[in-house]
Amino acid sequence: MGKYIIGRIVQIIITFFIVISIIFLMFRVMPSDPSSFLLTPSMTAEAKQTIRKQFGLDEPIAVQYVIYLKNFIHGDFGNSFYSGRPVMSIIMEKMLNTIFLSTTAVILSYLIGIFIGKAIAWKRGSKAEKFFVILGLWFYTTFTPWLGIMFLWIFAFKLKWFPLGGMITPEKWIFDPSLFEKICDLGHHLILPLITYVVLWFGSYLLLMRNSMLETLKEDYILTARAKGLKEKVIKNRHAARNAMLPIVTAFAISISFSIAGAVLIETIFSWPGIGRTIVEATLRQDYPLVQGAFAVITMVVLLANFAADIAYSYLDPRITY
Amino acid sequence: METLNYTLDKTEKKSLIRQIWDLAGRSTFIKLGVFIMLIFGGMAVLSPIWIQINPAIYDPIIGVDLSVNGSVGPSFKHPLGTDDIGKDLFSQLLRGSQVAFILGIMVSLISTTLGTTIGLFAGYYGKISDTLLMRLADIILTVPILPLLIVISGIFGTQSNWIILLILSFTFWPVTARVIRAQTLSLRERPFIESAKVSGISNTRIIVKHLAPNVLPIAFYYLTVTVTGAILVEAGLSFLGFGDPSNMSWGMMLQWCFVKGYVFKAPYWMIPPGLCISLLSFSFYLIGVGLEEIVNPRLKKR
Amino acid sequence: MKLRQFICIAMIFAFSMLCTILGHIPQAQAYQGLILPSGEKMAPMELLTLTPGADPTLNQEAVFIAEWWKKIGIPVTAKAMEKGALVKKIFWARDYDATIWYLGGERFPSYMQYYFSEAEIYEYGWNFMQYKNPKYDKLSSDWLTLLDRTKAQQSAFNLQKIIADENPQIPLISDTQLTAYNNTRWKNWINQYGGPQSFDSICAIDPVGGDTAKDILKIGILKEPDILNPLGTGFSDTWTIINNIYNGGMWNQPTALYRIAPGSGELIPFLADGELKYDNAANTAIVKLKKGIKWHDGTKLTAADIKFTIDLIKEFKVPNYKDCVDIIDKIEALDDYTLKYHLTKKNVNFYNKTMMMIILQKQKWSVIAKEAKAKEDPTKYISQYQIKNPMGAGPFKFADWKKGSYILLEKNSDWFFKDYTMPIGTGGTLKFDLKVDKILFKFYASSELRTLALKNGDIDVCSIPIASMDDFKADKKMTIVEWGNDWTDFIGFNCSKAPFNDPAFRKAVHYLIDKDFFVEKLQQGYAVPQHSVIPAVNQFWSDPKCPTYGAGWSMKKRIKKAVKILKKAGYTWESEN
Amino acid sequence: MDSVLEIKNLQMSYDTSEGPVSALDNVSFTIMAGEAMGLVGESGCGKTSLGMCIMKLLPGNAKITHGEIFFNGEDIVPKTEDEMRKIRWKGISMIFQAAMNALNPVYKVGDQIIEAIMAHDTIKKKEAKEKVSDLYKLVGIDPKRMENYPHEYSGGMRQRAIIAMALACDPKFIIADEPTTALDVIVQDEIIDEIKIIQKKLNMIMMYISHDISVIAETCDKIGVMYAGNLIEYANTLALFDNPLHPYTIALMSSFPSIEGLKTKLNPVPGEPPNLLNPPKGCRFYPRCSYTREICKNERPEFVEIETDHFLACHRGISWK
Repeated sequence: MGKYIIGRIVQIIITFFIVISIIFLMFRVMPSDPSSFLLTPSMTAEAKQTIRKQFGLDEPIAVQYVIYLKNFIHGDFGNSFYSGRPVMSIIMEKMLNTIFLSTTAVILSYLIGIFIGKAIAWKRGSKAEKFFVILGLWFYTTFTPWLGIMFLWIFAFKLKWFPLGGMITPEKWIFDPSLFEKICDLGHHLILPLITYVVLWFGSYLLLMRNSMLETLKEDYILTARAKGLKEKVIKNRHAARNAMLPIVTAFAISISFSIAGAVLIETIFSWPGIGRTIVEATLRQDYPLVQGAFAVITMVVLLANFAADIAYSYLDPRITY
Repeated sequence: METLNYTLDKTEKKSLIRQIWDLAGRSTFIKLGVFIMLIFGGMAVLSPIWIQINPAIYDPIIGVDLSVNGSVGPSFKHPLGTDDIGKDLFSQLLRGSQVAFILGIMVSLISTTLGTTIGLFAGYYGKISDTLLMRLADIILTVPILPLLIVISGIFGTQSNWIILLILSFTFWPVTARVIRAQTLSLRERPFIESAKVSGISNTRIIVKHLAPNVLPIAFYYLTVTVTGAILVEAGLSFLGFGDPSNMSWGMMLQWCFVKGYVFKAPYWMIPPGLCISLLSFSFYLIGVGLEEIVNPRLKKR
Repeated sequence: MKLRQFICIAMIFAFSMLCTILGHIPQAQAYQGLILPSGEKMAPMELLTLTPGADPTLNQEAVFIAEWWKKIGIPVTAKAMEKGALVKKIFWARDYDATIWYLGGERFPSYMQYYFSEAEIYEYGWNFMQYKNPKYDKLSSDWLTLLDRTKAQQSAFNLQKIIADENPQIPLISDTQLTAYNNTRWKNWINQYGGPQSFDSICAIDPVGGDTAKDILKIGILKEPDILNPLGTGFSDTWTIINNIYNGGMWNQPTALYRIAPGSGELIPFLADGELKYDNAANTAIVKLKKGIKWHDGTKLTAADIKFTIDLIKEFKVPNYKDCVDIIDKIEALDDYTLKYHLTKKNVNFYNKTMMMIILQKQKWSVIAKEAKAKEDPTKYISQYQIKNPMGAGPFKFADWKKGSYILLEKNSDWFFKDYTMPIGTGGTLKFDLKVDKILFKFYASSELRTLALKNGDIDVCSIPIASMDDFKADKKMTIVEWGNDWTDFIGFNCSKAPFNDPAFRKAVHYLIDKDFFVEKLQQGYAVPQHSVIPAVNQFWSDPKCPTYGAGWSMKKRIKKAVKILKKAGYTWESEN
Repeated sequence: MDSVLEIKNLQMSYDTSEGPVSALDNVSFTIMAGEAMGLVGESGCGKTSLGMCIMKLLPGNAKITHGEIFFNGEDIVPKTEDEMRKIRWKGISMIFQAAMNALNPVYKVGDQIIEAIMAHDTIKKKEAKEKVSDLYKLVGIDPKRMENYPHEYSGGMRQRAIIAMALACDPKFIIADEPTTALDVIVQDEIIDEIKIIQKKLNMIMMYISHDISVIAETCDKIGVMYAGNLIEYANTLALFDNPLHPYTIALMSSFPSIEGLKTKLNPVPGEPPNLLNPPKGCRFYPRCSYTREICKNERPEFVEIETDHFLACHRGISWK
């Protein structure tokens, strides 16, 4: 186990190093100039040069790369070109919002997907199965922003049940509300993006669970369980679902990390101040350090989630010993 | 996925494609998928014909109906209405169908071919080539696709569908490659490969003649599923403003609707492209799921 | 049977591919294959523009202009690029034929000098069009030293005439900015420079109804500022906020010691007390400060603060304000309320920029400056310094910033200019009532959501897209304010490259551009066609008599005229009919 | 002696996409108390399906179309799933074929047996545990191994554990479905002996399913021979070995080396079993039979008692009578 973990950590570090190096190189060869976004009329040529120098863009690429790596090891992602704030503090602030939304969404869609997936696999061949599979497929392949807009249109604009995006109602927060009110307000804003997320994602878990469950139901120990005269519920939950969950656990950890990356579209639609939106905005502003930092953090999250999934798997499946 | 045990006996008379077609005929999913796909195929074909009716008005890029003021709803002349400068939305939708088809199918063809080849070679030869290729696949799989594409698009400074096509192809292959490799690993130990090896057939020939036909059904499955991914990712990119501005894809239509401020005002502009994106990717995925149930015997009814 | 289906689908794909190619075949034009006077066939060129996401209007303009130019056989395609890439291509690499860009935003249009002077042709210089005209250079540098307003105006008109005749660039349109506000909550919005969200408007509005103290003015903005440091930021949305804290202070809200009246271009004293006294012989200026102006913490704003600000910017070479301080040799505080500027050269920038420059509090910033000096890169440190609690002398104090959601400003009850009347524009006056208790800036990810929020009453005021005009016009609760943008789009040519080095060619293609089409179709009437480099909204400096190049003409007439000009200049075509 | 299990004219078929597959047809036999019955036949002849029919553990697309299964005098065919659950394991239990997969890999083996006991008897977990520990001793495993997971067991131990599990609820009737196929010969012998001893000791009836007639001959009192879904011959072990009547039985016997080691020529049965999607109209063995007559082609032979306790389904046999 120890050896395996060390091996995996080394692997993670190498992968991470390669990814950030590629990202670094990509930005250096790009045909655009970040200082373009700080140009104001009436800026002298000298001033423009000063700005370029400020960002260290006048150094040769190799030197920039060494400095970049050195800073990286010290946990310093540099400062944003756009705002000058340390990248790390921006990312942490945004990441928290993203994790709050995506993780809740993934857990919810996971639970719903698994529950339905389990049920329809048990009722193999029924109309309900076909219906849910097609429904799950449909939402799984629905274009995210479009669905988000439709939901906003119906539930926020027409029915006015939910706010039109954002994370909080500023008016309420200005007058120092109680913690309960704060939570209610946050929850109110969370519901619509959350529903969109869940509707979009439960399908993938549903299909995964169904397939995994169907495979498990073909196993001999299910027959044993039935022969033992166990109750249907016990067979379904204790024997079939427990084993069918094994591959889904891996999927869960990975999808948490990917939901963070995939938050780009939902966050844009719902004005959610998260990391996805930050990446889009930072890319449009050519804010290298911020994009690099955000990308590095996301990659790290993905890698760690994969790692966690492997560890979790080994705990859930007694057959696996590293 | 390592449980995909679909190996075909060499002695079977029907060709592989023929078999899949025979089975496909019985799958509701595949039938529904093909039906939807044919509708969009028809739209793609209709596109140039529609433009030829009156190129000055119906060209999706430069045609402007001067008699229209602002964005108007559906009418006889404009079945879906026009956008804010008087361009016909229907012709844009038709053009979008072409873009989606060409992009989706090209991406899936390239990436699946790449993935299958890499998977076969990595699985068959093993050793260093296997380790290197699979590490590369791992790294690509680690990187979240949409943010990566946004960054790359930003880097290129200017987008064209060809660049998007290339990037998508090179980010989509690892999934296929992994599964094909796992399949190849198990096939490699089978007697018929052993005997082929013993009889002195060259490695390339073994891969092409003996291994490839056996992994083809899985490759077919990924071929259809990748189309879905490609269409959705391209649409997402275009919607965020990183698409090919010189053409009119569905994501682009939505983006124009968004930047011009018509999202909540003009449902005739906002709903069709999103629905088309979703439906077309849905159809390909349906076919994919239908195929999966055929090629993966563990999902078959007993 | 099944195989047949497969073949059917394959054939449909093949057919659709074929049709795609057919659908892209260009239409036959009357004039094909333009041949330059040198005898070469014109090489294919690109008209660069921004992506639709960055600027939909610029993008569409390029598409249509390319279409029109094709009509006389110019092999042109419109190509959209990301802003950063476009800047690098046109400003840095100068590797382009023609591009769409925009300029403006300055009350005093000093870009007339730096956009077109030969001195700016070096790499990274502003004159990316590489326009060379010694006569123009002489005239424009003289213009910058003219202190007499009438003479300066005449000189500016002459400059504009040269540009309009030579066409190194073609001005297109400048849009009308639309802002809507909720008239059930607010009234008496004035349309001041910078739009209704400007500092002037906020200081002068009245709430509807009685309880004014509780009123929060809610403004929707699109981009969250990342930094509230006036030395580091260059973004207009951030400035909307900073202006209210610091009394204004940058090119988009030029208000500090003086401000410029838009109609006459004259200086109106603001923080300064009375006229600026300029000594022509010694090249010095004396400015007096009003007494009793206080910072938010209650300390007095004195001449020492102004001297400190200028010294600080000079010392740290802060890029944003460099040209404000470059012309200052030395600044002296004669007493607490009197300043003496020693200038290095005669330059109207002293009037138009230095006097409008931000003022920082010495007490607060001397600490930051001290910290900065110890750093490796002081300029970077000071311009990226995170100010948690920005403090100025403006009408509003910084109160709260919830990252990702809002910024809250509170009224500064001790503001010096409260109930202050000041002349604006050509004759009118503006009363700074300051009845707003708090300003809440809410951030939205898209203008769609912001517009809906305005409709729903979540915010009181924001810019609205043209698409929503009809809705808002019909809505009795909303009042729309239109104000002309002081920016204009233009096509810049690479004047160092054939055929755009030929003024006749540039003139001919100018005739092909139907600016009215852009106004009517792209902007649905909410724009004005521009004929001069300086947008017409800048009344004092803009020349109303610039040639219009066929306003109101049909495309047929335009083509005829363009062909005539080109034929005269020796251009021919491979085929014409 | 009472009959514990009596099957009459059992017919079962699978619905497949190509049409119904007649997996069992015309199966009738009786097992008396204390008896061990062996079921032999080629793979795919319906032995396991028969076992599953008795447990009523058929997959969704399988259906008993005709016939009765009397267990302890009650017909279990019309019983509901809920009623069946009570009979399973307590009345009829089963030793599964693939020991590798018959145990759930994520639970401890002991717990899986306890689970079976707890499902039927209302006893405390502690008592159940003690019972399992006794069972472990009975089948010859160290009771400490209860706390291990299936993958930590060796193949033989796993099979023993499965036997222990089958015995957990003191069943009246055990179906042993090829319990030793996956094991090596020595372990196989041990297990078979074990089963034999336990069966006699606990005085259960047993149905031993195997394709290996020698194993069955060793273990069972009676032998049933199946071919293509039909029970074709059923008799006492000795009677059958002395006097095999059905041509298939004869062929089957000669295709196995004799236990006594007499060197006889092995005669494999030529041809392949029929496609049950479309079985031959007459005798299902007809295409491979070397004693065919016209009647075999068109008429299905009845399953009749030819001698005392010797049943046969063959026109040849009937005509002899």
